[in-house]
Amino acid sequence: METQIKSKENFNPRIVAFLCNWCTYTGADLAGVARMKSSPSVRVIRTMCSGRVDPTFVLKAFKMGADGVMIGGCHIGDCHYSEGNFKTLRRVEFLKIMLKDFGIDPKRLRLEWISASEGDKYAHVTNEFEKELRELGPLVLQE
Amino acid sequence: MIKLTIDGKQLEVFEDTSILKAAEKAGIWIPTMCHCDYIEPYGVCRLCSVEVVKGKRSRIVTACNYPVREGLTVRTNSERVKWIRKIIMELMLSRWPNVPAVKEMAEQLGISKPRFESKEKDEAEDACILCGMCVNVCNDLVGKGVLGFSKMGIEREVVLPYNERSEECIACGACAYVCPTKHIKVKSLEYERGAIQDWSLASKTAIYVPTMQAVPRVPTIDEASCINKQTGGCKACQTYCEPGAINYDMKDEEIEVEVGQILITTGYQLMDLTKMPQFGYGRLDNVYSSLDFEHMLNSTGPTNGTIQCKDGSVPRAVGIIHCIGSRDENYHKYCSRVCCMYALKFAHLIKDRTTAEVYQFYIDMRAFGKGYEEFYKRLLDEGVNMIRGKVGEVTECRVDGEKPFLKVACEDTLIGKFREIPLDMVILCPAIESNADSSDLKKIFSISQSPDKFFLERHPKLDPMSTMTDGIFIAGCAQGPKDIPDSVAQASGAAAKILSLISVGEVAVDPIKAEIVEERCSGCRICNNLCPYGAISYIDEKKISFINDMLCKGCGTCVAACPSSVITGKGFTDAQIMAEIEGLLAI
Amino acid sequence: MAYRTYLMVCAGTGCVANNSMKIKEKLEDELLKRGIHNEVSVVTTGCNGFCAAGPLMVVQPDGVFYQLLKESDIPLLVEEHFIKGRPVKKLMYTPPKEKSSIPKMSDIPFFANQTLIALKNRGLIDPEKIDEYIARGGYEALAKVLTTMTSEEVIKEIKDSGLRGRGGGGFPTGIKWETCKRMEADTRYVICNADEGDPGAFMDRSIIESDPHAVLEGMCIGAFAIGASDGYIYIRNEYPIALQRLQVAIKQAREYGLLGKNIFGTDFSFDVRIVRGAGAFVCGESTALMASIEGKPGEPRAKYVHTVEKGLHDKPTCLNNVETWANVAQIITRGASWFSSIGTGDVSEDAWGGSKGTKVFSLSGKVNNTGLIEVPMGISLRQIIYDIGGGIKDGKKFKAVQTGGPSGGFIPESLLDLPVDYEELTRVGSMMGSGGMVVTDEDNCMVEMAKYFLSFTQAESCGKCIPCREGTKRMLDILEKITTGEGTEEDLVLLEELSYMVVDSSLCALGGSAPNPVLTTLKYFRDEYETHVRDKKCPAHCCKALIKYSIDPNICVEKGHGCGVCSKSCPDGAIIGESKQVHYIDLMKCGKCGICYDSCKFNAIYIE
Amino acid sequence: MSKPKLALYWASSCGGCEIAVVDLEAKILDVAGFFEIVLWPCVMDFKYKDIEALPDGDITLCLFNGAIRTSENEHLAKMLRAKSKVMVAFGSCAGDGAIPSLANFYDKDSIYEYVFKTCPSLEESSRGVYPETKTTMPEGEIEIPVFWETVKTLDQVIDVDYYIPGCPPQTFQIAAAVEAVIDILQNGKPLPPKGTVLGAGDKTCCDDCTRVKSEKKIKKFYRPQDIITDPEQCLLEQGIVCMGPATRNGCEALCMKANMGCRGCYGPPEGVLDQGAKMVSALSSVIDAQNPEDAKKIIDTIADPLGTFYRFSMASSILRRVQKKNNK
Repeated sequence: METQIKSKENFNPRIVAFLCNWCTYTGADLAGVARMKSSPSVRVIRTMCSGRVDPTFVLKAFKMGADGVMIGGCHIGDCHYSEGNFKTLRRVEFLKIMLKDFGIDPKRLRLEWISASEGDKYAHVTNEFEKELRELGPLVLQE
Repeated sequence: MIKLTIDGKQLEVFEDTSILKAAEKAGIWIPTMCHCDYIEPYGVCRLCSVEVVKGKRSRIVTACNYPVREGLTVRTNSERVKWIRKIIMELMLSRWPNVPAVKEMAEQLGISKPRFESKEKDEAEDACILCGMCVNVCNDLVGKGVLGFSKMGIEREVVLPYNERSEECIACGACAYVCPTKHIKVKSLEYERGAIQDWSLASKTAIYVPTMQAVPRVPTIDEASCINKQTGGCKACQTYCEPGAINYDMKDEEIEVEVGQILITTGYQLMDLTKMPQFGYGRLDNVYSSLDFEHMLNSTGPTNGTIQCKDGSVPRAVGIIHCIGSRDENYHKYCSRVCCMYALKFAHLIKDRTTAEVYQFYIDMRAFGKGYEEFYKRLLDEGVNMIRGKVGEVTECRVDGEKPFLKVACEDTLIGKFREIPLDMVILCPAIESNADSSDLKKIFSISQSPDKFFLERHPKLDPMSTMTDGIFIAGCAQGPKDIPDSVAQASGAAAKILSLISVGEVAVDPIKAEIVEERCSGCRICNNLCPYGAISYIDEKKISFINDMLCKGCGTCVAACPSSVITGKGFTDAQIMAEIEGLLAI
Repeated sequence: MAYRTYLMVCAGTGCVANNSMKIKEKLEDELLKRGIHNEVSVVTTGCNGFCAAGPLMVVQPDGVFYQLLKESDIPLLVEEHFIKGRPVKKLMYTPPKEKSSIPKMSDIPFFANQTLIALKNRGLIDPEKIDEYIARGGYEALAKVLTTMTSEEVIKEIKDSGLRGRGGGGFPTGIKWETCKRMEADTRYVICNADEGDPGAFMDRSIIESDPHAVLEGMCIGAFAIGASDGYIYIRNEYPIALQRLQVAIKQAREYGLLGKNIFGTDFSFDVRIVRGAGAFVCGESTALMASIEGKPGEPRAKYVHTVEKGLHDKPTCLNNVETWANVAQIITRGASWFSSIGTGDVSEDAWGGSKGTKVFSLSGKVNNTGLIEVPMGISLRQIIYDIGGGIKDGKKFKAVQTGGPSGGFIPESLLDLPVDYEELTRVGSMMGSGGMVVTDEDNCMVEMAKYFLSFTQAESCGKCIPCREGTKRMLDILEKITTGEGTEEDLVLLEELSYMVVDSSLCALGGSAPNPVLTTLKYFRDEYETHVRDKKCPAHCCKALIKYSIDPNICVEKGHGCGVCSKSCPDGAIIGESKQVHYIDLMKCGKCGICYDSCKFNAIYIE
Repeated sequence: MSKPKLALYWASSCGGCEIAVVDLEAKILDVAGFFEIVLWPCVMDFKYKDIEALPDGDITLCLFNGAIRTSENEHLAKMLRAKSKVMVAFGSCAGDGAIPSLANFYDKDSIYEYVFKTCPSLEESSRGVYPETKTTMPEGEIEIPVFWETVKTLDQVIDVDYYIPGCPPQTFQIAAAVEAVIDILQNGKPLPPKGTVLGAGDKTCCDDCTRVKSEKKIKKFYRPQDIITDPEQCLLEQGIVCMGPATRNGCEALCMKANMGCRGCYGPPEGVLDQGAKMVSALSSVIDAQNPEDAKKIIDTIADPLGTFYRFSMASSILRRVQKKNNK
């Protein structure tokens, strides 16, 4: 990792995406099945529910060199576990405040509701996120 | 049972039977003008007056409501009785000389001309004779009490409250039904406003056999139109059903069945055609939906299978318009898949049963199934006019002296011209839609919907009948528009999937569960109200929280929330996910 | 505080209408002015009964009766009687044809010939004070019943007394109670019928106005006897004073624990509610009355099941008239044998065997002493009309008396010695009814009278059944024809036939009795009908279409000198004639109002 | 046989840990009797060169308190590691960075700027004078330690064997730990596995806290001075930010007994990687909001969330420090 060259010119953002098993993960799958072009920068970690995503994971991802973190869950009201995504919603909100205090642009953390049928949305969101991160540039953490 | 004598005839009847009923049993006719079997005797026409003899004394009573007693002697045809009836009929006849029911009764009693001249004479044929049957039916049988009498004495009349249209009236029509003079008429305000077509394809009584093909083929009560279900009254059918088969207490009941797997085959609904007013459905006569037309074609349908216009005439030309709401950016982008073929079938049957010209207005013909293309070819040979182009609107044209016809305006893309085609009948092919309540169903089963609102399969190619939720399967139009063979195939496939699980007898449960390391839980209770399944409970004695792993579905929300990391999520432990993060970002 | 003298001022509806409340105020003012207001007390009482003499006042304990009082009489009266002790003779009652006045009430024939049971307290107590009722022995009977008797004993007492329904039907009260009691039911009701609908009848109103607690006590006893806990009083809203006195009485009885829960500390609870009727005549019919209480249209129902079996809300219901209830407490207190000693016949075997006790009548029409009277059963009509009523007004000739309200029959002079009891009255084609008694004299046309009463019953018919609705209207049409001179002999036949048919086949008693006036007049005064039909004349000069007014030119000129008073008074301008000349009546313009007839001081105008 | 050697060192810390040791009272005599104290600068005068002179591994036990702030801290840490058999990160500063590591919210420049230039209490004569690592004085060149950009924990610079957390470690816990060590050394018992946390529990403060806990739904947070709290009920439920749920036990819930929310001084419990992040996760689970706006409203009632949640663990947290302003 240390050898990774992070420069604006030759910058391919690294996105860690925590996707819920029932909606966004399947939506991503659909995007693939439907041959939609989505960002190759995304590195997916499947969780059963977006509610499983511990802020620790997000910090860890940034620490490990991610330029952006995306959390994808079912739409509010459609959670497979009925209300897991409400907790995600609050956690992300809280975490964004913390990230700002940590001096990390909260835009680097993105929460998206993408249902299993929204392959197009998945493609669109990831592409957009990648573009946004490109503009933000690489995240270089101080030791 | 008691014994009595009527006009010398000995008979036995139950105590408290009315003289009228007893006489009926004995085959003796007693005239009545205010009596009907549905309601309690009202006893106001007094025509049924009979003489009851007790020893030397006799008295006049009304047969309709006089309960018989042991040893009663009744004379129904004595001079005194005849004299009373005669004067009553004279009184009635003098007031309502032209009402058929009165005239007939007078004739039966041998009275031709009354000796009285009534100052209140009403010469209408449908005059109200104040028998009160309507009022009593409404009050006692229907239980609504909408009708009533107003004024006293000779000015008495039947009225609605304040002589205005009553909001209480349920328009059951019982009053009009019992009215002996047809004084009461039921009219549909909807029809007057022109909001509904008067040729109803679904007229039925409150008791009906669902369909001729119903199994079991027995009558059922339509709760929406049954008076008893609305007001608790009526029960007329119970009075007449000799085997006593009618039971109002039977209710639709909710039965809970425990099952391991569910196949959702809730089908579809047709698009509401009134959303597209340019086609005139519900507004113009002789514009039908495909389902209406199918009903007309049915040999047990309203026209016994003949194809006819509203006025009963055979149509000269029929147009079938495809893709109403399907393949339409404004409504549904998808193809409803079945319309092309049933439209061809309609064309074939119209050709077969009538001499009408048939026009098909289509965008693309999609004869994709086995044998379908051949059928299409055959139709072309039968001389069906195929017009490729979208229809703009359907309008009604009236030419003096001729019956009105419909005009379809469309662009014929094959010849590149705008055309207007006169037709007698138009059949619209509405889009197949996901049911209006499918989002509720979706939530109940924790499954997903595609953007087109049909239920989403687990995988469009590899697993088209499973859903993301284990044990929940889908088939048929609930999953997407399809024709019967496709539906059957998919349903069979789903059934096979279900059976394969049943035959195993055991289901492997996902091991993904959360677990509390009991020794390390401090009982902070942060996790306690997080679980939507109530899997987490607090053990007071130990002052720790506990997860019931049978209830746990493994979402991991509590795992993330546990501030001391004593809840672990099997399969998705912190360590595993951390390792994933590290691994993913290693390069 | 005791007073030396009490002035019992009648506050019955009749006297109130004649300003008796003003008299009372004036009396109080005057007594105050004279400074004897602490010695003489003014009391307002219920109807005294002698309505013809109102406004009236009785001085107690002297028993002096003053009548036709005017405000201007009061200063003199106070000065003379209450200060100087000299009763004022000119304000006392003087019988017609006699010169000396009668000072004491008890000596006046109108009162002397009456026997008071139901009206025992009239004029003696303030009806709005329960204490005065109790002081006169009130609620003793209830106490006796609740503490010493069983319901069976009460019913037996009433049965033995021979009390029969005073509302008209004359059904033995004891049997009614017994039947009601015998019915199996969780709830029973007692109802007091105070829907007095007969025109000219005011017995029930007077009883309530003068002694409301007597009715309440009777109902309480009845309720105990049949096992009811709810009672209703159905009273017409046109009786505001009676209604108000009842409300006061009920309130006071509740306060004294004589209504409500655990009366006299026993298990028996009973309360009464007032239901106000809109005054439909037919609501006096039991089933119509109950329908009205239930909130339904007040129409009778076709019944062969009695209301004692299925009445109000389909529960056994005991309905009695005000007067019947007012008798109950007296019977309990004084015993059945006392009660049955008054009246006719023998009821020990057959409850229908006689008429016992007294009956209250409202005596009206062409008699001198109109008013409310209570007489023992069996008294003759002649005694009532001549002894109590003081004979026919203006010395005219008696023609007929109609008993029993608008649907009662007319009884001719030949039957004047008929004893008044249920069976006798029915036998001659009339009825006891609720106690209306209208006396007619030679100036009354019997056809006109029959038409008058029939027009009332016809208008009050609810219209439910055909005979009553259509039949009475056709009868009225025929009577109309007869009185306008267009009647034929066939009409008489048809009228009679129709009358019998309506009686025979009507749904309720209203229709069943409505033709009575017609039938009795046809029976006793057929000649009058025939004169109308054949000669197109009205012997009593009543039927306007059959009479004409003429002026005798000789009298007009000779005696009146063509005074012209008639011409000035004629509303139609039908009398023409120069002053001091003979006057003539233009028959084309004459409206036959009779004003000229009354205005001519010389009796020059006569009726043909 | 010579006595086992004991070293106590005080790096970047307040000195409270030293006082806690002194608080052992009479037991200190046992320590002194059992060990030969070779280094305890707070108490006696020792010279670094004497330690340097010791052979490697000569010191049996080293209790190192304080975070690593300067080059001197790091130097001493490395030296003592080499000389000691057993190295214990003593107190929260050494273990998690604790209060000194709150400096990681800022960088060296801004700290210098404040401390030597803008601080209002500076004497005007010295305002703007920054320390130099090397200064030439008349007596010669003197060297002062370098001030690092980031405060580190002890185990971020050297290998640490055991940890005794606490700010300071509770005296009774120290006593127990020392007794245990003495016991091991005297009786030749095996040492606990490396990395073990001594003198503390393996649960959280909630376990020690006697307040009644129930299901939580927080609508608003308060600072302790804002409300009068119910002494029987869980403070968190009353809206007081209490780090108890995410803090290792061992102090016997001292703060909660004093009606204060737990500060978090014993650091994250076993298995928790980042005390602050875990607290964020836990609290956001129980705040009563169904949409981002409401959630933000409630979160905004927490004063300085970062400082609150990382008060004692900034240096040991995943991100270790706040990024400079210009760093995205």
